[in-house]
Amino acid sequence: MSEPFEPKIVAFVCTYCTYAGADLAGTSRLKYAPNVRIVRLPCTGRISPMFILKALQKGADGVLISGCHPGDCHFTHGNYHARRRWMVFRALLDFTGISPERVKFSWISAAEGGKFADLINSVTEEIRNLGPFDQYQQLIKETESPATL
Amino acid sequence: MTENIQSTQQNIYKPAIMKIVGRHDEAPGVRTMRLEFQDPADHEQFKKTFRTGMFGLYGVYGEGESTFCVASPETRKEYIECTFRQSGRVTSALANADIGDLVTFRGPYGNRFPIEEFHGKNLLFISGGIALPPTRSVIWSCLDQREKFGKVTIVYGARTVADLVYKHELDEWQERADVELVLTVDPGGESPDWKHRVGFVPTVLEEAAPSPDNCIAVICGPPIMIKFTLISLKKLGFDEKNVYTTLENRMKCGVGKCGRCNVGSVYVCKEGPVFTAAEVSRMPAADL
Amino acid sequence: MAKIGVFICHCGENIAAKVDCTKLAAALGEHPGVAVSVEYKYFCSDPGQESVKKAIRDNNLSGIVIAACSPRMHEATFRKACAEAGLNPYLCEIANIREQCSWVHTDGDMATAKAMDIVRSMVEKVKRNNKLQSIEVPVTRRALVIGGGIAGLQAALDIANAGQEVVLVEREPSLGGHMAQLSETFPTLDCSQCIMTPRMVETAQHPKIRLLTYAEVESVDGYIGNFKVKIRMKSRYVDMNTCTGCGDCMTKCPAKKISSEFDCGLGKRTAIYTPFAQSVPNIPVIDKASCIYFKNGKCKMCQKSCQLNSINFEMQDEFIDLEIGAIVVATGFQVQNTAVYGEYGYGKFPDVITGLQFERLASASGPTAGKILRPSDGKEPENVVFIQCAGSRDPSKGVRYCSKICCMYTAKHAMLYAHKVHGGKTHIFYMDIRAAGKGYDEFTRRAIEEDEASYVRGRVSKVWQENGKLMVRGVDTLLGKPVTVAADMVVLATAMVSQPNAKEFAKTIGIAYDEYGFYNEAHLKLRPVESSTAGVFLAGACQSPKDIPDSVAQASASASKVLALFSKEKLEREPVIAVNNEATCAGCWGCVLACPYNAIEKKDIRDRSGRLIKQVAYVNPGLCQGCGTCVTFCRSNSLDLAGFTEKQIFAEVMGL
Amino acid sequence: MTRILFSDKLDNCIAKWRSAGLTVIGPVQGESLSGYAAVEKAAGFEFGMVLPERPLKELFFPQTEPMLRYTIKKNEIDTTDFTAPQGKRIIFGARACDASGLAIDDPLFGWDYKDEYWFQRRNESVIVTIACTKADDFCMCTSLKLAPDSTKGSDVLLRPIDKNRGWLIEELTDRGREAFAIISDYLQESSEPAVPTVVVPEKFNLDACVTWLQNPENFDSKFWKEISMRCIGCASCTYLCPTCHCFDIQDEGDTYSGIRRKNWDSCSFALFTMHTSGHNPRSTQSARWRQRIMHKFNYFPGKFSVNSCSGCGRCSRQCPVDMGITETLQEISKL
Amino acid sequence: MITQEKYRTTVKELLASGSVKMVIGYKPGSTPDRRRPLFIRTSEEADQLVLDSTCMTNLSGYLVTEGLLSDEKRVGIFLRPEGIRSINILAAEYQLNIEQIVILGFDSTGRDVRPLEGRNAGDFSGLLSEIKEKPVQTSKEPLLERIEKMNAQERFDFWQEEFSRCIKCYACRQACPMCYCRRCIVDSNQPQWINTSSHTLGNFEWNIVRAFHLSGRCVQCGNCDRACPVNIPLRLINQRMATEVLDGFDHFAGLSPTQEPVLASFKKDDTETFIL
Repeated sequence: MSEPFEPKIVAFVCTYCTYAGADLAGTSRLKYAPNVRIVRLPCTGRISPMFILKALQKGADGVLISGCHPGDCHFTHGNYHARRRWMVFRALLDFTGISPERVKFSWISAAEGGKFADLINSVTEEIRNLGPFDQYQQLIKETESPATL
Repeated sequence: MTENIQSTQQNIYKPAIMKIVGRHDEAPGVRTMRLEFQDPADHEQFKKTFRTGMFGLYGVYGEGESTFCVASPETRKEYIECTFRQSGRVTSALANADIGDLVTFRGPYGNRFPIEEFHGKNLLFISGGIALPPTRSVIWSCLDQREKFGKVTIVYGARTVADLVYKHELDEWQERADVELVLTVDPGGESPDWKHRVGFVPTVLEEAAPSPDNCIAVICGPPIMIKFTLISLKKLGFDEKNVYTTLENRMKCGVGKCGRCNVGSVYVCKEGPVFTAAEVSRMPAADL
Repeated sequence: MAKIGVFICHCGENIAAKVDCTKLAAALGEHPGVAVSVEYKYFCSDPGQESVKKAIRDNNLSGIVIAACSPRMHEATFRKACAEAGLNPYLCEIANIREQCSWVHTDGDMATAKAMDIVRSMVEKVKRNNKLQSIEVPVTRRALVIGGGIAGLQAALDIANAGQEVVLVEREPSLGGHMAQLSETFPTLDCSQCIMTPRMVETAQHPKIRLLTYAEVESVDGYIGNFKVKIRMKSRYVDMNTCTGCGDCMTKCPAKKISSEFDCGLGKRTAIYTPFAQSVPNIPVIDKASCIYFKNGKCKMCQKSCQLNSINFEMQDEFIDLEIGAIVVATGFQVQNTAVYGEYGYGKFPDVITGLQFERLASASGPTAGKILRPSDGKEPENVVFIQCAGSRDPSKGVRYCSKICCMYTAKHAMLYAHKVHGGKTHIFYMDIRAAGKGYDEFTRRAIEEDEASYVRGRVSKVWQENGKLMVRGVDTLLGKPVTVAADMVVLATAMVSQPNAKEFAKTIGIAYDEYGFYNEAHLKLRPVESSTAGVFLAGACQSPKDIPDSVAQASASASKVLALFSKEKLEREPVIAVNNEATCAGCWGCVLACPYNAIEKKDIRDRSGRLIKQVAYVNPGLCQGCGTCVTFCRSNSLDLAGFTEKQIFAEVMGL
Repeated sequence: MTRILFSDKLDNCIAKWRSAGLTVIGPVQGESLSGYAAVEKAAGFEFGMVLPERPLKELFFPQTEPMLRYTIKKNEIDTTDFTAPQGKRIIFGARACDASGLAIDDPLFGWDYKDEYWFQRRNESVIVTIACTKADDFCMCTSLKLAPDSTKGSDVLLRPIDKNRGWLIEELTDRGREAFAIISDYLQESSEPAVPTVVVPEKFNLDACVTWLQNPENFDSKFWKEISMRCIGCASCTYLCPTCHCFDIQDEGDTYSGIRRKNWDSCSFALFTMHTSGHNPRSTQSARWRQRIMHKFNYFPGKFSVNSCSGCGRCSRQCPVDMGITETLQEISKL
Repeated sequence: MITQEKYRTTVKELLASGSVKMVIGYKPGSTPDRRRPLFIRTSEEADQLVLDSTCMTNLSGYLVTEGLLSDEKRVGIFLRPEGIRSINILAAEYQLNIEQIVILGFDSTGRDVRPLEGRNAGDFSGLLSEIKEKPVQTSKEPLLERIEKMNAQERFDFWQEEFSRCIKCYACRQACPMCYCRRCIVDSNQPQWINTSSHTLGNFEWNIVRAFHLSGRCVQCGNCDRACPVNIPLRLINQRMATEVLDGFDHFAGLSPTQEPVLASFKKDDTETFIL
């Protein structure tokens, strides 16, 4: 075997919980895999399914979406709305052949720096095991505009 | 048949790369940019083909291309000037571009104002709002060879004082003894220090009552203005054949293929954008 | 397509030890649209900030990216610096390469590569940032306090004493709320009315307070600083301007056997009445449902007796429109209807009463003038059983939560009974004794030790009548055996629940509520007195069960929030709000439902002749908090969120 | 005497053409859709259908096609061209209407500015048309003054002989003759007669329709509104049309590089002509349907002297609401 | 046949009494097995009305034609139960005033067509509840079952094969009564979220986003599926999503004209087993 496959993962997180949780992981000097690129949004309610599609188009092998635990939303119920959308969109992706293993959802609070680090590691590892998302890369290649992530 | 068509081996959809060398704001959301060719071959081609009235497709890669006229005159071909209102995707991207940035240009395309035929005649330019740029190209093309033409009258109006474009050039024309400039703004659009007329362009035009004798009229403006101005010109006794206007339609290819600008049997991008009022009156699909 | 400045901070060694900042700065310098790309040891330091400002001015930058610590640390710092350098502060973005990069990765190359992506995507975002202006909302300096109980009074007085106008709305004919019904209060056993009535009077006489009793909030529109409130003044049938409260009408009223709400059914009142003797205002109302004239068209005894001619049977409800800047909701609670506990016999046996009824019995101004007498025969009970958690902490029949005050008032009841009925015996069935509070545990100890309250740990399974006694069967879990107590009276410590109309009322004012109908605070810990809607604050038991000190404390806290809001003429808000493209909006109103803040309204689009063409969504900038939930819902992509626009995020992802 | 190509020799012919470097393309019945596609063996062809569902034009004017690749660097933009795929091909078994469609569009793609994406493919393709012996209710070539055995746009015309055993060969152009010279070994002389072509009844009087359309008064006729009332404004008629040629130019990619593409577009769409100001010269569906009919039978012939319709009937066949050119022109005939 | 005759009479009565200004129904199409939408404004036009089991098109999309209902006059429309659900959703999403719609309901089994009782949307709430509880079609379509048995890779390949045929003619969108947006998201170009090009990636993005936008709103009338000129089995995705929202949120699209949109509402105890 040559170099191990380094998956490319894009994460969409809310600023109040998960982004703060990621900051806490940092201030606690926890170590985790460097494969994830974070996009910060005000609330999980702002995370559109479109973002997931664009991350895939950009060449991501996996996508992670995370926000406040139910009841903790800074905007009272943005995450409840998000949860419904995710459930539906996830089922849709699953039905059209994008494995739920590549699109992960989680709740991480501002206090869960440890959970954040663990999650990044486990998600990275899982997607590493799945290997590159060749099928999607093939679609991108057909467009003549190859992914550059 | 197909055998006879020889390949020119040239991609008609490939634009020239232009550098922005100047820009300034004309009115809220309206900007003028001066562009220079990066490839001398592209510039040579432009110099050979450009005549006043033609348009181009200005583009930003990643966003697309947008059609507007070449606002600079055919007497000044060292650069291209264009004036546009920021409204859609491409114009927003163009508006974001700064001096030194690179954009694209495809053209010049379309037909032109036959200004040789205007020699020795009086000229009446009528324009409204953001549609002054095409008129401006003709105006300067004529003023740069002023001796060849008779009396020059410019009637220009906008919704409000702020919406008038090329303000510095309006001042210049105002100063010139050989140009008569009639400025107007729509009722309610005047500022406290506005010294010119107030009223819609067709009304002001009728008040100014230029003589139709030996006179060519050039109108550019929003469809509604053109519609009523044509009526006013008719009242003043202008012959439809001596009235020129431009049709601005949505375009994508600029070379008579994509079908978007098709008005009746006319592809505006190739057979326009300049038409005489006589031609326009035969095109019900122009939707004026 | 822009002139972006990239500033890469070493943060001492914090970033530079892992991320090759020099390489990063050089690479970003080659990025399209980047005019300046520099590194420095500490950009947050004064010289660091100065260098950023200088770079902005010298290069006429159109946006900057600070690659440094988390935006949660220094976003505000650098935005301020931008503003000082003449650049709109919202043209500044922070690339977090410390908390989320250098501190968490071990491999320097990988960390540098990640930092590169982070900064590049931020550059692409900032290229699409718009100049935003913070939103200024004018503030009407007039507060509305809803509810005239202790919480409402406290809030109203605090605000009024600070010199701001207050409108106090109470739906009952008199101020006072539940506290006016109480006998003596724990843990000091001072008389409730003695401390309550002076506050009521002070409120009524306060020059800054406009008191509207027998009135209800009909509708609330608008937003923080600018509410438009409609109040319904219910018709009293008594002219408030002329009535002096002499009480002749009440004496003459022939309908005398109406159960008194104030006395929890233990006393009687007339059809024209004041709830209690010390009512404020001391002006009666006619209870239309009980009034003989309204029922039969004959009587008018009160009108005849009134020398001031204050009775007017033709009176109609009136409406008052108010402009309000802030609202304090202090609508209080109700006691749970105990009828659900058939086994306790409430309603069946007259001597099974609620805690609140016991308060009326123990109150000097109550139906028994403070004597503890059984409702059935008026005899003094010799043996009283108290049942705690009669409704609370009972997911099956009652409510899941703890009502918080019952342990304390039951101990108080046992004490009051012991003081009033010498030799009387008390048994208290309880689950736990929750007496956390200043002087509270000492208080319950006193009940046990000095007043000999007999606490039995266990639940009561049944109450029945036998030989004129109420037999109470329960279990003593400490002894592990069933016990039966013969009592003369049983007092149920009923649960505190939200007002029956609490949910509808929450919708009227546009605030969030929980499953029980208690109003939700904006944040349980950090914003406990703000509601989910900006400019609406909570006080007292409408938020959750509370005792008097807690209610008062929250009321004062709300008042201080109101005063803070009123301290400026205008309110400044972050411009991160949703905006709608009216041309493309399809008017499906999904966003209206999705918005947690009721910030989206329907707006009519009319043509020049005034004909309605369509309705579109309009985001009220005063109410929108910028979560973006509506934006994601919008199928036609008409809504967008300033600061996190679709274009920006697209560029951020595609720029990775 | 005419030369004949027997079906059982087709495999040899295909092999021969392929070894001569030609891609062999023809009517293919896919799992859920028929169209023209490349085959390696004769068995891959399906000659039995009236007409493939997808038009031949897409082999010359694909639904999406890259034109340029751009890379944005600091102070520099690189543009590289895409050219149409090189390589000769033979379209074996085109329908006459599809072949005519190509000829109809040639002048459009060629006037003044030549669209190399079209002509590159045109110049490298040999069109071998098989005359129709079958038609369905929607076929209307005869109404357009064409025929099931029109030669327009074809390089070779084949006429089926009895029992699908083969085809009589009629070479029309040099390009066709060259292509058939490659397989001359497999051709036989024969005097067997061809199966008569199918009789396609005339559905409307084209001349009368054109006269009506050319009358400026009829531009604002209320007929347009009535006929298009049920039109839902999709593009299936235009996209399946063998002559519709409108397109869009779109950029796609990330923020650093991307592709400029030419994509099919349709006059049926409201946004097709919408100005950024919101003004739309063709703001109603009836104006758009009128444009489509006018363009095909009035404007286009006015410019290029040929109707922009070859009578394949796909527009009516596929319309979700059972509209189409046939119905419209039939109704106009009645006016 | 009897149903058709009765309904012709009903339509004439409705028009004659002035209680509707127009009835939207069906008439014969260009071939015997085809039906065309028909807009009946006169008694003569009513004679063209055809009602049989081949009247499949859900006509409700015509109700949101700009200007049709703006005069507040009533319009009659022939609808199958799915069509009634569509107009319920259109009403719930404020695209039409349900009071203006006179429903001429029908359904068919095999070749028999039968009328449905009622004229107003509310009259059908019982029927719709029944359909929710007891779906007429109990067995799954074999193709759907086949897809559900596939693994992710196989499903991906299956759908990419299907989507590769898409030509982005938007017939699915135009035929769909739920696609009433003034500007479709695919036409929203700042930014261009969905690639407009009809390469497979662009087609996949388009179809998946449309399916998402229809989740909880699709009534499986089949308009998109029938309209698709390249025969993509679009119904399967929408069916699958309908099952998802029914199982997940007990949401049966179009049950009543006041139903809350499933993706603009939530319950605190919505399932979240998939969330880490």
